[in-house]
Amino acid sequence: MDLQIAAQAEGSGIPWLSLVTLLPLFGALLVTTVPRAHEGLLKGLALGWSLLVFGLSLGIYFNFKKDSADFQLVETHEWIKSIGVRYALGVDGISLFLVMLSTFLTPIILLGSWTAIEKRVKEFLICFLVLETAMIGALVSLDIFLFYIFWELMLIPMYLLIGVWGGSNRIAATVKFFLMTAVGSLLMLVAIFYLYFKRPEGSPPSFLLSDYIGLSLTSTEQNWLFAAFALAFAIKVPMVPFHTWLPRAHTEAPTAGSVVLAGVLLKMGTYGFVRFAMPLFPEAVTVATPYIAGLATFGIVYGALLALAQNDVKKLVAYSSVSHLGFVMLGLASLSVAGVQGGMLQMLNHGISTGALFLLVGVIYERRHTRQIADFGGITQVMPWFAVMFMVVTLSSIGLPGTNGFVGEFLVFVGAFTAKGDFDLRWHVAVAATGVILGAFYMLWMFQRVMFGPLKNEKNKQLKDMNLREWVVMLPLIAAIFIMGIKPQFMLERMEPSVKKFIEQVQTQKSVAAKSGSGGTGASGGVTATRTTAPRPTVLKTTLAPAAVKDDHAGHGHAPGEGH
Amino acid sequence: MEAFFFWLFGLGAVLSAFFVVFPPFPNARAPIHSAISMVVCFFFLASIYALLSAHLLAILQVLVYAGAIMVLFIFVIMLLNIEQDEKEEIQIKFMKVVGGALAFSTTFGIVTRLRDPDFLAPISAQLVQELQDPTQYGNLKEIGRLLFNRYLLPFELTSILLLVAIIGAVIVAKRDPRVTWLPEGVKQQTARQRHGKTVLDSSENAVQAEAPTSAGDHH
Amino acid sequence: MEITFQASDLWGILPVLILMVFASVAALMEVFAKPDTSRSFIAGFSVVGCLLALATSYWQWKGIDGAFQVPLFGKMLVMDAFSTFFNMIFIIGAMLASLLGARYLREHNADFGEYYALVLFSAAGMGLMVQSRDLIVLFINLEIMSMAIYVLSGFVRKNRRGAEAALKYFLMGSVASAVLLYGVALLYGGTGSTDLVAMREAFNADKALGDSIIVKLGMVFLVGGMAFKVALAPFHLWTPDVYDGAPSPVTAFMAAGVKAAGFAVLIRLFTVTFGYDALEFGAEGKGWVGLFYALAVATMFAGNLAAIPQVNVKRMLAYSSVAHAGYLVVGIIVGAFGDLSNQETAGTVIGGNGAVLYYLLTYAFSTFLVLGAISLFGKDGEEFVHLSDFAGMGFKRPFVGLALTLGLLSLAGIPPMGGFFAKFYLFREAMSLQKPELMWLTLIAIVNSMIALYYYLRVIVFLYMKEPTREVPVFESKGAVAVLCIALAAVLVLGLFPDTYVEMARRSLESLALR
Amino acid sequence: MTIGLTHYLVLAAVLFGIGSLGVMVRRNAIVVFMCIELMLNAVNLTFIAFSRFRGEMNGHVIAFFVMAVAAAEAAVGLAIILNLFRTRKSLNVDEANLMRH
Repeated sequence: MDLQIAAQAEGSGIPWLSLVTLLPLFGALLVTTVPRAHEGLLKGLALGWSLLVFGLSLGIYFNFKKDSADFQLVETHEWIKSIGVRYALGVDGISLFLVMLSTFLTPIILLGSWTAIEKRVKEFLICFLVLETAMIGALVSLDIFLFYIFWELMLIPMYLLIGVWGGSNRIAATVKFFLMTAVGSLLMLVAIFYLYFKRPEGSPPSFLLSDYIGLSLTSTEQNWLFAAFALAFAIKVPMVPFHTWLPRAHTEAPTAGSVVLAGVLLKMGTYGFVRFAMPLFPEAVTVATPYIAGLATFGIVYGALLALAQNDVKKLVAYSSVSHLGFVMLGLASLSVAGVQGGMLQMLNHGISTGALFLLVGVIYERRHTRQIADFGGITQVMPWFAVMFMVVTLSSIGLPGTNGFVGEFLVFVGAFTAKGDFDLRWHVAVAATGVILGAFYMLWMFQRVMFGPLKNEKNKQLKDMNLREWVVMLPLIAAIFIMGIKPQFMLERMEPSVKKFIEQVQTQKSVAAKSGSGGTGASGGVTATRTTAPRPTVLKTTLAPAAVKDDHAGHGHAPGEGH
Repeated sequence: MEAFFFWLFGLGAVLSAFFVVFPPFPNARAPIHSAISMVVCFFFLASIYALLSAHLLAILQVLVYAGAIMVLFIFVIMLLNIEQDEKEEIQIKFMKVVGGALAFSTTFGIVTRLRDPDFLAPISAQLVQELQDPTQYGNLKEIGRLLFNRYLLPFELTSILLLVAIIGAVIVAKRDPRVTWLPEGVKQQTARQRHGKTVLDSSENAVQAEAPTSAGDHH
Repeated sequence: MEITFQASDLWGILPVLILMVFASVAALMEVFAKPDTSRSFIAGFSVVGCLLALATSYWQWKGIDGAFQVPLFGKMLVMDAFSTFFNMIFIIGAMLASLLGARYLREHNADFGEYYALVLFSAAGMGLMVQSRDLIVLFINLEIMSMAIYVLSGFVRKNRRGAEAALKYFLMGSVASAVLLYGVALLYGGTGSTDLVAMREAFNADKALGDSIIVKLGMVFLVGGMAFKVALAPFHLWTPDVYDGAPSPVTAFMAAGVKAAGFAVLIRLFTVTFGYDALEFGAEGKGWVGLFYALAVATMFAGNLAAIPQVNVKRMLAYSSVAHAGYLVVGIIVGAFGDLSNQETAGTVIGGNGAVLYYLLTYAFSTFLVLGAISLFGKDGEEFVHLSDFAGMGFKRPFVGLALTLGLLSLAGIPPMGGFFAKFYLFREAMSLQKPELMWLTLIAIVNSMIALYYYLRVIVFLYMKEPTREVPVFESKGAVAVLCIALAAVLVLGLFPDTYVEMARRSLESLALR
Repeated sequence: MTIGLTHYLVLAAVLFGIGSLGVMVRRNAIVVFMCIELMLNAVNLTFIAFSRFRGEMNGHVIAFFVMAVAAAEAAVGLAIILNLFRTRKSLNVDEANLMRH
């Protein structure tokens, strides 16, 4: 099956993906050579290096062909022959923007924590650059083994980031973070082993993802394996019963850690669902959809309610993450083009807006060394520009039309509402909508308490507004918020083919399973599919994402046919 | 005849072995009593070897075991002048009971299996009751022949083993002027003196001597 | 009777001979050296000896045809790829232990050249032990190895814990020897020989013999004795005291070398000799699988659960080494489901035991990485190995901290360290047969790896996330830095480019097939 | 009544058992060591008995080696015991709990 990949291994000759993946690691090595005393040089070097990586990642973007659903810029090399591991990298519409997000956020974070990190700067920079390699590597790996290595590699620098540069309870938080995620991934490892030996007899050893899609597995096997994969990813997302590590990790982490955690690391979980868990076990997805959608919806409301109760700004933002990622999972569970695209977009949005929120919280924390809402009030009077920024980001997080948040949430709702799967998600949409309202409420309430009202606290009176560095940090994020909010097509059109392919993988194989008579679930899926064609998203068609809707439409046409 | 001697020596061996573990006099549990029982046991075993026509080994048993090894033991016991430093009568510890029970039951299990007639059934065809040529069995010449042909390599290796043992024994037991086994306070003092001495003696240890750390501050 | 000793046989044990010669000369050097001077030159001499032996070993490795054994000294020893592979591990272990020792011994006022002699003798004993084809030769070599290690573990006489460790290890080890020997005696009674191949032939000729109580009993005692040496539960109780009390370089050498040697012997015994199908276990596999299964499960849990509450890092590592022995047994169990002389199932034996070999290789380097770093913490006969002694060391001594961290991560099995690939490969082999009992075993092993994460992480927490509470003497040592560099490079290479070494491990096992 | 192999084996097993019992129960290092020697002697008896009833002498040679090993063990072991006694003035194995503080 690797022929499929090998056939595409043409290309410009520049190994863009390897460059972008491995350069940060070399940057880390470079940083080790600089003496500790030259702090400015260290920071400058790391920042410059990460900007270089971002520049190179633009190369990925421009070399990406938007009409293709396949993996692009593919590089494959033999690596560990004895068990068939390959060094296989590639991007498609699903991973492209997540890679971009990682490279985009890294320099911003480095600049953002320019002064916040006072001790052990060198180690911090090394950790961060290693983390960047791990994140990008996990996103572009097409080989499960390679993915697993990057996936685990992500843990170590993050563990240190929280544990060394974090707050007072950092150790408990970071240990919990590490143990929970590592336990999940070990279960995934078991499942990977199992899959490995389920490949057809006599096929050469391989860990290529493409060799694993469409394996013939019994329903029970699918369910168990899906559970193992899903658990690993659900912990990372985090979905609700497994979310306990997140608020603690967020509150204890330094600003940089929070931003990268919210911005990229959490997306690894949702990305894992899209790339691995769901395409590998389509039949199990049918079984699991109600649970995933249910947990996602519950997470949306639960996260929002908890956020409402928080007195600590950072904790509030952390719980809002739980809520936002619920939207992503709901979108994915809908298995409709609009829903999945919305989910994908929501991942990016969350990365940008929540990242920006954490940075802003960091800005004020650096000045006041507190994050308690009660300690603030009337900040607009001393820090007007800061307040403006905060407002924009808050609105984006709420999902005001015109900002990025809106597009994602809306697509998720449309997708979930019109989902033609075996399972009706309309009630979930209704409940999730309350989550949006709650979200608006807690964010604005927090904003009001922090920014407006009388300037009571003496300590707040001397606060300085944002300095040049902070402006430079925030402006790209603000720009991204508006660009993504007003003109999301450039993303949607690149995602679309891959998303369609993803849905096809999940749906067709499901129907194959249904045809082969492996159970009533698949057959009933066909019936449900015909039933849920009714509501047509006319609004969306004209305003937002024509491509998505067109496809949705086409999908409906197909659905009844698949049932038979 | 053989039976009589077997039972005589066998019971003697078992009894004396038992006395090694539990010396017969409750107030005399010093190792020396165990050692004496041990020597007796070795003599009984030597007699049993003789019953088995292992004449050379019977002699070696007396010479090496009862002679050399046990003398070494007794020598060490006398050298250390160990008194009854065990209060075993009172200290019946849980682990001891468990360990004793374990050892007992294992032995019991093995003995039952050994007495099972099936035990030797698979090899019964290969066993001989009467030796074909009793004069050629178990004597020095035959063993020497084996030792320097088939078993030459292990024989050589034994020399290496003894060399290692000698080096080991020397390094462990030699009284090193630099190391003292005196009470804590005295030890610290000597340590300090030694540091002073090191500075004078060798320049390369100077760094070490400059940072005076007392040996016992950890405890 | 013809003379079975030929001069050409010496070529087969050349690396071991080199070690022995260098060991003897090292002992002599100590005798003739000027008193009160540094003995570092003996360390250098010993390293040269190891390098020479390593080169010879490698030369032998190159010359050996994969599936070929050379009987030596009238079939008392063999030389094959298997023994050569292990020889290389032992020699590297001895080399690293010598490098670590030089400065360590000076800091702890025990700078005697005998250390190097004993290390080399012990490595030679290990090498010959793996080369043994006869149980009695094996036993004598085991004693050479053990005797040297007993002494080494009490080498720093200023350290009272060292003296106790030596005594405990000596007593326990001697009991183990006696138990093992009793097993040998019973097997000798059953088969009339102590030669491994002759024993196997006896079993093959008479199935009833292979199934008889006398042989099983002998085997149980043999396994019991070896289980002591490699610290399998419930015979592991000596491990924490000995690992903790022994000087760190010796602990590393013990964990890397003795364990490898023990497992090598187990593999040779059980693939060559006990390859017959006796008791049924899960419809397939050899009779002794059940025994090993119980040992593996007990060992994994005993090691990992006991390691959790430890605040002494060396004790923790001791328990973790028990746990690692448990994982290793999994590989031997996998091997039990095949038969080397059978074309179809030989792959299983090679796979399972090959994974063990690979694991041992990475484990050796990981331990040296961890204990090499730990050995720097201490002075004057006392090692500072409490968890709190490591607080803040990650920043105070960045390289030592990094080495310690990466070593622990490797032991924990986190990619991209060698420990990860070793575990991965082992579990892959276990899963490959798709037998429920093996899958459960793998699952148990993975659950245990999760438990282990906790206590490995805790050291890293102290290294990087806590502030030091007291002054801990840490000395500088070029030798130790060299060891850490070598081990670090090896662990990374074993984790990222394992192919060559996996192939080596497999080739080693193939050589067990013929006789 | 003829004395067969079984008798000797049982005798050896009993001696081995007494030796291991001593190892488990006694706490004086020297006595424990003596018990180990007892175990080795039981093994020797087994070797010699098997050897006698198989009508060959390999077992004798092995017993000879075991003696040599025992001698080596005695040298090292007693040195270790001596050393420990000089450091601690006691030979009780249970008191070796310095390491657990």
